[in-house]
Amino acid sequence: MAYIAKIDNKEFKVDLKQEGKGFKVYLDGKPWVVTVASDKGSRLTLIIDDKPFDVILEADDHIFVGGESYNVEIFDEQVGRLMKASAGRSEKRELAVEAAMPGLIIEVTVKEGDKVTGGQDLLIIEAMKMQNQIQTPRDGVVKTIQVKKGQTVNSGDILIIIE
Amino acid sequence: MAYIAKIDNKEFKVDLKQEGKGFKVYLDGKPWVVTVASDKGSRLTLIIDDKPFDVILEADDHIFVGGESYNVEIFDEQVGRLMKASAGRSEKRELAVEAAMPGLIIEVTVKEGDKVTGGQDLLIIEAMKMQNQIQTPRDGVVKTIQVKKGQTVNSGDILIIIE
Amino acid sequence: MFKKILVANRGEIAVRVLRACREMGITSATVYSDVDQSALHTRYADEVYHIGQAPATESYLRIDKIIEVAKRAKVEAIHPGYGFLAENTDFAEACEASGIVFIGPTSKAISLLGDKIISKKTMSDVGIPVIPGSGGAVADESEAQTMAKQIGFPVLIKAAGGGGGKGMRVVREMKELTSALKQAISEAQSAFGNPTVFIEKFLEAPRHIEFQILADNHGNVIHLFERECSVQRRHQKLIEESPSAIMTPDLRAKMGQAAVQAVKIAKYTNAGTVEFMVDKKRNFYFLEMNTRLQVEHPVTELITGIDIVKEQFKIAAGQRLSMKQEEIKMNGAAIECRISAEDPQNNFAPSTGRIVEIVEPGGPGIRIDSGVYQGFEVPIYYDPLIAKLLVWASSRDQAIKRVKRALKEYSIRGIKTSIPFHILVMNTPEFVKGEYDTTFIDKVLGKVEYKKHYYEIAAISSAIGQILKEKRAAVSAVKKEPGINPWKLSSRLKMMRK
Amino acid sequence: MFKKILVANRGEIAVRVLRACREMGITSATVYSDVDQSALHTRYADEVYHIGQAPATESYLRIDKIIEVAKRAKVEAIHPGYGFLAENTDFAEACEASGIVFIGPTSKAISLLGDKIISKKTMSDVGIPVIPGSGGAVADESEAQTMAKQIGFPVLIKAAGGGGGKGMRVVREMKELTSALKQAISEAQSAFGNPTVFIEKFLEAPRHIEFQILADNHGNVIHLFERECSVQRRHQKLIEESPSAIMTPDLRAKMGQAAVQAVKIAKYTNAGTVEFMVDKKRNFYFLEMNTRLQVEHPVTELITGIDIVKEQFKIAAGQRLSMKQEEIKMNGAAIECRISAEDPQNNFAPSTGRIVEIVEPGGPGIRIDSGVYQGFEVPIYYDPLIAKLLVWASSRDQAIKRVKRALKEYSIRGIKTSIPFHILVMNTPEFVKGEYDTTFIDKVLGKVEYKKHYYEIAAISSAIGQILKEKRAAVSAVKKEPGINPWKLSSRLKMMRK
Repeated sequence: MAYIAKIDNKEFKVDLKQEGKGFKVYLDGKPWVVTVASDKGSRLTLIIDDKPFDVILEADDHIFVGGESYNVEIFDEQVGRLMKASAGRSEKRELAVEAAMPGLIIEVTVKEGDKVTGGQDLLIIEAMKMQNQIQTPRDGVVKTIQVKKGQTVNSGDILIIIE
Repeated sequence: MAYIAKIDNKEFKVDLKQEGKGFKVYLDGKPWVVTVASDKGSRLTLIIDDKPFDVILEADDHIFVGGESYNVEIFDEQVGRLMKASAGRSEKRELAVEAAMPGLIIEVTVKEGDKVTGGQDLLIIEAMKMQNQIQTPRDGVVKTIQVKKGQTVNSGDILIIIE
Repeated sequence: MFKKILVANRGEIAVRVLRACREMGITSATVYSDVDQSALHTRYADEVYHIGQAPATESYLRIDKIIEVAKRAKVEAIHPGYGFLAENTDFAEACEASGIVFIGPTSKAISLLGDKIISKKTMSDVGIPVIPGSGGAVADESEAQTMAKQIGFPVLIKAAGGGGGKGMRVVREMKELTSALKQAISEAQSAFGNPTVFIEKFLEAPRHIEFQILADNHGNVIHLFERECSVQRRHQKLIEESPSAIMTPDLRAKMGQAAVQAVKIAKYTNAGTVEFMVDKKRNFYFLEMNTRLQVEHPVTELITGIDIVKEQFKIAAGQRLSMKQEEIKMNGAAIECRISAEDPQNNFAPSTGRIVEIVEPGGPGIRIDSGVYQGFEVPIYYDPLIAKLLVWASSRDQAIKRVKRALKEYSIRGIKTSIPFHILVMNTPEFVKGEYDTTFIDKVLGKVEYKKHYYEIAAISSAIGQILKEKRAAVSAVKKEPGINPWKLSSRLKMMRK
Repeated sequence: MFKKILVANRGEIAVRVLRACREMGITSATVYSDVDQSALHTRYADEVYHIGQAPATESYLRIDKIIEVAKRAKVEAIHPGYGFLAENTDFAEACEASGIVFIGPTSKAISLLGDKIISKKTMSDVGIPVIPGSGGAVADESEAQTMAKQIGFPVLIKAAGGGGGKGMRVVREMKELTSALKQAISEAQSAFGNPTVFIEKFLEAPRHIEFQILADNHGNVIHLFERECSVQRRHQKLIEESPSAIMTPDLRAKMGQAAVQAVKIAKYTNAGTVEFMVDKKRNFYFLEMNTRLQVEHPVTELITGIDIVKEQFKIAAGQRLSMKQEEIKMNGAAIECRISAEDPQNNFAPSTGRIVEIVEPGGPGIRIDSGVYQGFEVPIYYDPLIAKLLVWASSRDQAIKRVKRALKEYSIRGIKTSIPFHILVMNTPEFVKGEYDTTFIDKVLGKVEYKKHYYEIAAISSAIGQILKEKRAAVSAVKKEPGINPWKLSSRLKMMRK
């Protein structure tokens, strides 16, 4: 099998051949020997060129290796098909500002229709005794504000849509 | 609801009434107040008369409280029906001697048809560098021997049937 | 000794105090809010009492409810931990009024040391060095200007009523003074309900070094050496260690003596911490006194072998200190890393949620003080500190290597934690050499990037994961396929052959 | 110092040594058998090499394969841990022949001290007290009779070639001698391939006290005080502590001196342990020397602050000991509980299988050296020791209380462990008072029952569990019921009313 693995947007060609209980892997042509020491579905222990690695495959297309988290997209090389579900979102003209943390909305410092510039404060969320200013990553106009002062939000909730 | 709980063969009558988020419990008439602090199915944290207890309900009708394991049978008091599956085995004339541990059969010291007396050695299992002699708990005749020297067994495997 | 104690706190410090109760055979009670029904401290105590809703103002800060629980549970004493009501004069007074021992200083001592202007003057009067400054509240702009000129820029405007960086402004030029003064007064008012501010000399790049002290009710005071706490972010300590890399026996003796003197002059009792600033010329200045158990107290426990919480119990029960200053020996070196539910790679944004997995380090020289467990939901309402990694080794050099080893073993999944930050610090030459001060994070770590090391391994692993997934899918497809019972198939084949 | 080391072992001791490598910046390699593909030591090392099938004779005992791996991985030294090849003269020789440093004594020293008759004679010759006995192999029955008469009953027949209770018989009367001798010789032959036995005085209820020593290659020898190891079952140690409850400074000095002398006379180098028996009159006798790192070495690390594994590395690398005898200070008290995969409530029957959950104790004074993790399948092929709980406190009394607290926090589910046994011991007055000897388990604990404490709580909990289960079943039944959409239902009702 041959895959294209996009790791944090770096592309690798990974060619795998089963060999005994393990795999012979060519990574951009460079050979590696891999033993699958333990396979518990989302948890693997791999021995790669005699070095052990604990690997956790997280549901959201992240992979956890050596205490570090990587974003992964896997493509089947022959058909060019994306094997997992995360990609395919096209760039939209609208930008949804999401809560990076759960917390309490302390203040919304813009109103609908406001023009905003990249880096400008939009609102303040309090979590764990700390107030955090949430900014817009780019210029635009505040289209809708989906939260109000005093409301509790969860991580990932859409707060404000910038057009 | 009222149940009969048999805990390691001690019988308790447990009468439960929901009260707010918790329960009022009468154990053989004695009242207790219980709050369900956490309910994760097989794992509970209960606050019983202001004292916290972590409880683990294990699949095999065991309950784990305060680091100790108890055998449990629960009956619905009104219908007298056993709620779990573990009981109901009648005393059989045949006795299956089971492996108390996984291991390797080192030697079988009886043969089929042998008369045995309670406490007599039947076979030797080795596990973790230790040899363990397995004995018959009562008198009888060796009906069948289901293992042989050199064989690996798991905990709970039937080794020998005594008649 | 007390037979029953109430621990009026949550998280790792509540568990720490509950452990001491268990080891001393003292029955323990604790309190919990709605979201802490199955928190670790609630599971750990002998008795637990619900005191209200999740926000601390409805639970852990409710003096009335806590006193009520204390009476209901018939405890003899209350340990306040740190934070919440630990330095609250009203709470200490309420305990005193109810005949319950407050495990800490008297309300009078808390009150005296809680006001920065008064405490600074008290210390200055007996010759303990303090940072040059106004010596009292600054009434107006013109007084501020006179003071600033006298002291010399840069100066620091500080709130008298509290800390944590609130009501605090650095002023480097006269023209900045007016607006800074206004901001500081307004912040002080809203944060502490007290607009009083004062002015002092701003020390450039000082080190924050504190002394742990123990004082009994019979006038005996000892110190347990220093802790260096200069790794701070927004006045929040992140890493503490003892001994300090810059300490000399001579400086230690002088600062220790000043700390003991400060405690004696304030008639302070129980455990406490005297904080100093140390400038580049090794001049030290009294900063403030923390009238409670500190987060970082285990650092001192590791190098002295003294259990500070147990000593607090003994002192509160009226016992005399069992050791003299000259009997306290410093042994090896200790470092604490605060493990918080924050994402250091995203400006320390809070990260709450369910802890999916915890793997803690083990082996020689490791101590973990944790307030959470695998499966626990870290609530949004309280401090992000979830655990402390402490390391002891025979020397500072060995301790740093051990911290690195431990951090590599430490895995918390489900939430982001400060572990990557600590790995970064332990690999930063300035920290390793001990050449750092309170500007360390801004000046040194500001430029350092979090690097990733396993791109190739991640690529290989994800491809292997993919191929194993496809294999499993293939196997289960075969299993699920109905009617392909090999026995039936072979008989069908036979029939066809006829 | 070495740049790369091979750890030729598994389980907790392999992890212990690998941790030391990491802290010293040494690249580590290890070996693994089929069933240890995802064992903790295999996951921990920098490099890992497969050496064969699960039975130790096919893997961890294969000298040829281990030497081959050492050469392939280009390591400079091998640490053997304990057990397996740690005291194997052939292995030490094979290392020496291959130019690889064996981290331990020379093969010559292992050989000398491995033979109990020769080592006893060596010690006796320089005045170290040994148990009165035959002084050499017993040739036949009549010689045995003569010896037994001379020594006086009871006597002990022991195998020269090994330990662990094999080839060992207590004889209390002359008429038992003949059959006991036969049995011992036959057992010794089958266990060690060496039928040689000797006779010595059987000490009634002795204490087992050992001294940890360190000896460099330059003739410097120090001891790190004693460990009391009298809590034994079938000659297997279960609990060790330091200091010993019966130790006096005078006795410690004498025994320590004898231990150092024993090491010097045997030209022993690296870490080792001199084992003594101590009778009721506090007479001590040299028993044997363990020519390796002991399971219980962390007890000594906790009271001295010395990292014995790191010292082993330094000694093997040719460095001189960095400390003198008079600089070694004993600080506080330490206790070790061996956590094994055995069921103490069922005659210590082995209990293997998958570890469903591990919750380890934390907080002050706790050290866990574990060789397993949550989710690991404990294999049947090796020693049942899965982890060690170690506790340090300022005194023996405090340490026992801390052990009790820690054991209550410790939870391992999926397999049975020795934790309930340790709880029992810590609550046994004889142990608490320090009045115990090697007969402790048989004589004192033989009569003690494992009690259960929570029958009522278990009854209440199971009823609550049942009612919650029924509620969940009811809820999911409602969810699953098709067609009971409330909107539809209300429109149907409306239709019926018409």
